[in-house]
Amino acid sequence: MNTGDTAWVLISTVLVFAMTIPGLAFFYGGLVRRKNVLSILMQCFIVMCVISLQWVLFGYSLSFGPDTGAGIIGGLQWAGLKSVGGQPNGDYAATIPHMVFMIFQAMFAVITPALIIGAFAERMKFSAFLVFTLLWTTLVYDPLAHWVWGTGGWMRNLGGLDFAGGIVVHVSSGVSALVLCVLLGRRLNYRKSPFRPHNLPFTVLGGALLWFGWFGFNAGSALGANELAANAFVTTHIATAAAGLTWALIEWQQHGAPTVLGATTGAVAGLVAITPACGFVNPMNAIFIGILVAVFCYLAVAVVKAKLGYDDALDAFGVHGVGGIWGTIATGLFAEKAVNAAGADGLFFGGGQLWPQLIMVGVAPLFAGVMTWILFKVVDAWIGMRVPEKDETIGLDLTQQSEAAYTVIE
Amino acid sequence: MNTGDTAWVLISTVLVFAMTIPGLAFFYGGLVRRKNVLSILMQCFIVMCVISLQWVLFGYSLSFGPDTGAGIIGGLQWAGLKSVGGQPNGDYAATIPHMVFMIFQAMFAVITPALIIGAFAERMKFSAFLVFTLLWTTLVYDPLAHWVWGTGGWMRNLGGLDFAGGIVVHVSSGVSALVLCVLLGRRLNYRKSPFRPHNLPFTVLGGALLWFGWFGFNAGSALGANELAANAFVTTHIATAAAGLTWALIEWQQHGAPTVLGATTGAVAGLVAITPACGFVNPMNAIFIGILVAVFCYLAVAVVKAKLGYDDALDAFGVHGVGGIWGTIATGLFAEKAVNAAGADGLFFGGGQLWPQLIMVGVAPLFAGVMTWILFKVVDAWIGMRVPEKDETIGLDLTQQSEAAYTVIE
Amino acid sequence: MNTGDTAWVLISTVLVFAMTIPGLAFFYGGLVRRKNVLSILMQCFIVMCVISLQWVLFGYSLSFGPDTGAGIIGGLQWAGLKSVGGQPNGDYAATIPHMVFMIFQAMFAVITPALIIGAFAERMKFSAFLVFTLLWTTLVYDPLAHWVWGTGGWMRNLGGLDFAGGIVVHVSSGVSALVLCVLLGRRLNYRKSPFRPHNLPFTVLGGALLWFGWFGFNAGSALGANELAANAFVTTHIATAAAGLTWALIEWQQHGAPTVLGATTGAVAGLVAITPACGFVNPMNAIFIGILVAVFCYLAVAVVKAKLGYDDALDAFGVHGVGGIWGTIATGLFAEKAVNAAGADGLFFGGGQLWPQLIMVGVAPLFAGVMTWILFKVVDAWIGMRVPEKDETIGLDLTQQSEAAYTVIE
Amino acid sequence: MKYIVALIQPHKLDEVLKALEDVQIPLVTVSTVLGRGRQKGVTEVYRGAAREAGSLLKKVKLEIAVNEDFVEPAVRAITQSARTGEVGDGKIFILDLVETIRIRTSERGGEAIG
Amino acid sequence: MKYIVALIQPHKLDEVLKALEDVQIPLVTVSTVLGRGRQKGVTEVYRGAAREAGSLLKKVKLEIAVNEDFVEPAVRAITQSARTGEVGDGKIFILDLVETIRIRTSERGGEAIG
Amino acid sequence: MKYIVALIQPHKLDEVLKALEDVQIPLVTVSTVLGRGRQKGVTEVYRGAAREAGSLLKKVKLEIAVNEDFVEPAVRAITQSARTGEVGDGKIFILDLVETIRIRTSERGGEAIG
Ligand SMILES: Nc1ncnc2c1ncn2[C@@H]1O[C@H](COP(=O)(O)OP(=O)(O)O)[C@@H](O)[C@H]1O
Ligand SMILES: Nc1ncnc2c1ncn2[C@@H]1O[C@H](COP(=O)(O)OP(=O)(O)O)[C@@H](O)[C@H]1O
Ligand SMILES: Nc1ncnc2c1ncn2[C@@H]1O[C@H](COP(=O)(O)OP(=O)(O)O)[C@@H](O)[C@H]1O
Repeated sequence: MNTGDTAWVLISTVLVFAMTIPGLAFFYGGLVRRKNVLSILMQCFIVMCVISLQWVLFGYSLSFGPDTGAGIIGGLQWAGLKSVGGQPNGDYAATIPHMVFMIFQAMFAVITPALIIGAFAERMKFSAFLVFTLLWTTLVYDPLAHWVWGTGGWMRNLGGLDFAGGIVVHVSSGVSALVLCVLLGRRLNYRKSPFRPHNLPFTVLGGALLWFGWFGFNAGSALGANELAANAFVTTHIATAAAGLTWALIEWQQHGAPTVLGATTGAVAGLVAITPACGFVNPMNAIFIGILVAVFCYLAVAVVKAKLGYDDALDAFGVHGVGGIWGTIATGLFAEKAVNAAGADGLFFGGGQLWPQLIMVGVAPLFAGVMTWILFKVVDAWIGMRVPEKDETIGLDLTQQSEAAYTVIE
Repeated sequence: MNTGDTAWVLISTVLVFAMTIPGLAFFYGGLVRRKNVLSILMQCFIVMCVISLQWVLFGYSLSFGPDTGAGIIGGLQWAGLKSVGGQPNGDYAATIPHMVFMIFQAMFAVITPALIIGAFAERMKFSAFLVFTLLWTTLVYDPLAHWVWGTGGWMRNLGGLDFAGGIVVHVSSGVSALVLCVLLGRRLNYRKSPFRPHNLPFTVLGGALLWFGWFGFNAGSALGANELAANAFVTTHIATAAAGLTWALIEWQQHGAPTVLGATTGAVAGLVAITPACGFVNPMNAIFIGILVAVFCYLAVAVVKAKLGYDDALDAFGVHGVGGIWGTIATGLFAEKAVNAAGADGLFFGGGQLWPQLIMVGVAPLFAGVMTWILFKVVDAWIGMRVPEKDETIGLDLTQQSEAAYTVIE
Repeated sequence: MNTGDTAWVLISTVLVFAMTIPGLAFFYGGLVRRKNVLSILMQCFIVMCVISLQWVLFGYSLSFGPDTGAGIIGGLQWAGLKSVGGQPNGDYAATIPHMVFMIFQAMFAVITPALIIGAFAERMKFSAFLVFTLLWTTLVYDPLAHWVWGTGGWMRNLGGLDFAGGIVVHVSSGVSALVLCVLLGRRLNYRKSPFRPHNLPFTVLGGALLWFGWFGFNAGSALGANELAANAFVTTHIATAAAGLTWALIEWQQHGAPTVLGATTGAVAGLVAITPACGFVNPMNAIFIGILVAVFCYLAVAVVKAKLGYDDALDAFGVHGVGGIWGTIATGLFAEKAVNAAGADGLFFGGGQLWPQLIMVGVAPLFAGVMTWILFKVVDAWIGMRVPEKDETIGLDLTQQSEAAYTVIE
Repeated sequence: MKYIVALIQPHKLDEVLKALEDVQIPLVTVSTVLGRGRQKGVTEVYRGAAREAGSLLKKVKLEIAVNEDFVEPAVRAITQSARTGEVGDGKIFILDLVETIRIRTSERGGEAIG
Repeated sequence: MKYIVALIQPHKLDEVLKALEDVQIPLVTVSTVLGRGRQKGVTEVYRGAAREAGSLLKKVKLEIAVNEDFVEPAVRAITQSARTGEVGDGKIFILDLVETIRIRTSERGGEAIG
Repeated sequence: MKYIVALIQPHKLDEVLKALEDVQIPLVTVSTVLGRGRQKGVTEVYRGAAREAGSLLKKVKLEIAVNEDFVEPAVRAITQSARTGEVGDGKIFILDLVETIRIRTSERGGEAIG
């Protein structure tokens, strides 16, 4: 065991914690209308509570526990943290306590379903949300984490590379978000009234905290305070910088002014795209990855969404789905053994890494999409996914949470 | 000396710093009325300034300095940080510079009086607050810290266990809070007008930052990046998750909807309860501790307070007092030597740890309560504790701080 | 290489990141009028993007690359991070990957131009800001960083001490801020209408996050988790506490009430002043440095600015310029070899360190001021620095960023 | 001239503005108010203390100054576009307007109003 | 019919609403305003620059449309519940109300008002 | 007595308040509103979706109750101090005021107004 590595993964865990609350909560919360902000904060907060419990009780075991044989799912041997103690687990991280690896991964399991909130914001019933989230994490996230990261997982065995969760976290949540928002339908008056972000400073605060926490997400995934962490840290930072700037420049060219919402959105897209790649590519190529993700996500959000007319309220698919797919492919293009000997060479470095990446990008969305469709149908039949029209008009804060975010007269 | 341990305690210090400002400041600040938010922020901010100075000048020496003989108080040998340098002090932390231990502890001395602010919010004179806080820290906190944590402290000698401050921080501040708010009386129009939280997103931001910083508070108290820190980290996280969820469920059952204020409050209660226990209990028992603290604190806040009618404005006693008492007792029930060899076995593991815990729970509130009563009388006679009615009506921001939080017309 | 040192510098980098966004962004953003808050957030955010790219592409090489001979500037050998890899660079930090040192320094290069924003807030054209910032960082910051910190830099060779950037960061930005705001002229209606801070809680949030991040800034500059870091951490904390308290007391005495804006401003001034000194002075002297900087900056902001009538909107010069100058001189007075053997003895310890400090304090402002003047003239002729009167009246959010911070009717 | 004050449901604002424009009444002043009417409030809960939300509900207030000929078109436009048929749809109040002045030109009366 | 505008101290709102209800006037519209009256403002200090708070103080504005019979009860209810006896208690202004329309039903006049 | 409602550009507020004071009209109630007038809105862009800002622009509303003699001075003070000559300068509306009551003293009429 190594205290420096342990310190780094512990603090990285804290950083990833901060990505969901307050990071994502405020990033999303600022974008909705005043009457729905608490519903967003509550969803993020309660995901933190519920999924953390799910994780220690059985989720971690399903994801990282001893493979049940076919590379599909882990066994329940580690349920309730049995055998998960102070000693390192050499399969995952040889220099830190096993418990530290477990809790670091817990934060990934929490943020993934939280990302989906952006798609169905302002119209989902809280009870349905809670049930859906628990089922989705168990039946979509846990298996996917096992496939890609678990010992014996089939995508891992295939040689698929996903440093910090491009597939596991972003593609899975982004694609599920798309399916959900299509099934759920648009918000009332969508496109008739303008839906303005009620508090953009909150969104910038949340965006900055996402960037802040993402250093733990990506560089923490090196599971030690070493050269690999350094590379992941640097590539993360400059891919993000490049993407934030690019988005602002696109807006400037298209609409005459760069917005801070655009720069922030671009930065988040950059963070998403570099996530699978950060431990495999060099910093200069990270810049390309960042520039291109801004272009792709801008197109998805400003052009494709407008054309197709689905109501992905806060662009969970447009940013995380599209960004995650691009990042996973980019890993197949730009990965270098020179950066990470445990990695592989991508297309541009004469290697064959593109193929496993494409397989992951083909299979994961299919799996996530179909499962989400099934879960939606089940929960909708059981509880009903959407709030009544009247509640949507009054706002979810008062109708789902029985509280109001701000006082008006004082 | 060990760089990994040092890095972990340094960053933990930063995390605990963030608990007071901005964490607690915003947690409390969002809950008061618009006209009083700056008074809360100012009280939290100035506590950080004043108690940090008190600590290096003499507070640290009183708390952790060489015992004066009876286990009651430390001597002044370390006043002005004399002999507190780069070399480790083996009595407290053998692998990190003594100065790092000292500054880590400084953040605990800061947050403890800050917690009390919640009880007397919206009606205390700033000058009286300042004098009271300085006296209270010197005459209540410093001795208590010595009793429980100082070498030679009598509670420590007795075998009392308090990993990160259940007694020292939470019981002491919570009980003092109760005494203070009873002596001070209720706010004008209490229960006649509804006092709505003026900005719940701020409260959620603060609550999330408390959780964030508490990782440093609890896991940092292991004073190294080791298995013990890992255990404290994990138990802290899931006790909190369990408590946040439980509170939300109670509300759902009682009032038909779970609120984000409830989930946040429950989480803070969970953090409080696990504080003394986190380094001694295993993760599964942490879940029980978390569930039960939500029940106890909910009863205190929603039932007992309503019955007895005291105006603990932001529930400093209901959450910190009650939660701290439960956590200290729970340590006596669930502690295991299997988790921490330096600890002891609690009732449920065949040990006798419950008795020292009960003694602490008996003596500390008595001491804190009586001292607070005396200090109140002294400061009230000298300066007057409460603002004039007119100032309370106009609001403390304008009358105590000469500034307004938000512009109205622009 | 040392994992503990690496972990500490990595997390310090994250902390310094948080100083610019969300720290400084909210500190400044809360102080402007409602119609300009996004322009501030955007400027801080885009500086993070643009200067991070500048840094990896050529800025780092100019600042820290092999000296070109005269101690004036680094060569371009390290442009695009060539030769900057996982291996430590013994000249700068022997125990951490070179890349980690590079990215830690990147955050300093980002925040420095961001500090200047305070001076020209509410009236600068965004395009002009962007061009100016890029030029200023390249032509002022990079050389200065080389002079003071680069191997072969002439101020470094002279024996000038600047632990974490008193000269490089604060004097340079503060003086440039003064020159800029004088050249740009006052805001419309300055001193006719009262300009109230539109959201002081945001300012306190930002101020608290600055303090939070500054632990990384100063203690991280030890480049390891060691005694030196411990000393820098402690001196930083108590100089800040002393300065925040002092400012509040001055206000109390002058105007009858201490404000939270005052305490926060004082704390920031304390952070600035201790920056060059933190690794060379002992904690007790840090208190003096903190008390005095509050006095000096208060005078600058409340008396001198009012007298001379320039419109340094958010007091970038009054706090960073004045505080940085005092801190640099104070280093020459209070530095001790007993604290840091690699340092020197200041005037009060019988050494001659005051002279190199005074030379730095003489030359750096001159250089920064003249360069800023030239750059202003160039960019003003080319693009125009100031927005049209009409845009200033409507607000920069709508006219420069095409978005509004808050909704009004919902 | 008349001064029309209308209180409507917030989510109807855009439709009402559109309807007014369609009858050549583009000029209007809008603000947020709280109204206590026949509509029931929603219960709020803060730390286990439930309370009727005081039945003060968010409404949007429109103020429209018009010449006599435009009064009935305005009333019609508002009632039609703001109606949902549920309690809480709001009210229109009509006051006499003695004089109107356009600040920019100092024009007065019927000319200034448009 | 009359249109009553009352400006009161914010902390008196709940009492005034209660008093109005007691005299059968439940319907009312409320908003926040700033008022400059005879009451003195509190000094504010920002970075050492003190300034009179411009004496613009927060007030609450009530708007109440009533039939003639209810005018005096309303005035009495407000004055009694809003009075503290200190400068700044506020004012009541009464305007003529020409017409009232309930949006939901298109009822007019005295029937619509309640 | 008259009840004057004036809508002005927000950045003109201080000047207008000063001008009113200069003609002995210190008492006034102020609030923020959004106005749709002849002035064009600025385009806003959210994630690549540009939209006309609905041309609802921030304005400040003044309400001033005065005795007849003060009507013209008030109008003059406002028009002169609020004018920039650009579209969007705003309007003044004058309504009849039937009664005024000072809450503190229960005074009525012309005495209560000042
Ligand atoms: N007499 C009145 N005086 C002032 N405001 C009124 C009056 N009647 C209704 N309002 C306003 O109109 C809003 C809608 O009234 P409400 O009675 O709920 O609707 P409805 O007319 O459909 O029954 C109220 O919230 C209040 O703001
Ligand atoms: N003539 C007026 N026109 C408009 N508003 C007024 C007028 N007189 C008073 N007000 C409003 O009433 C509030 C209270 O008035 P003030 O003179 O302070 O109280 P009092 O009547 O008790 O002396 C003011 O802040 C202002 O909003
Ligand atoms: N007829 C009206 N009814 C209600 N409000 C009006 C009316 N005309 C103008 N306003 C208000 O006055 C503001 C300024 O009007 P505008 O037409 O832009 O200015 P100008 O009179 O200089 O052309 C508008 O934003 C609106 O708030």
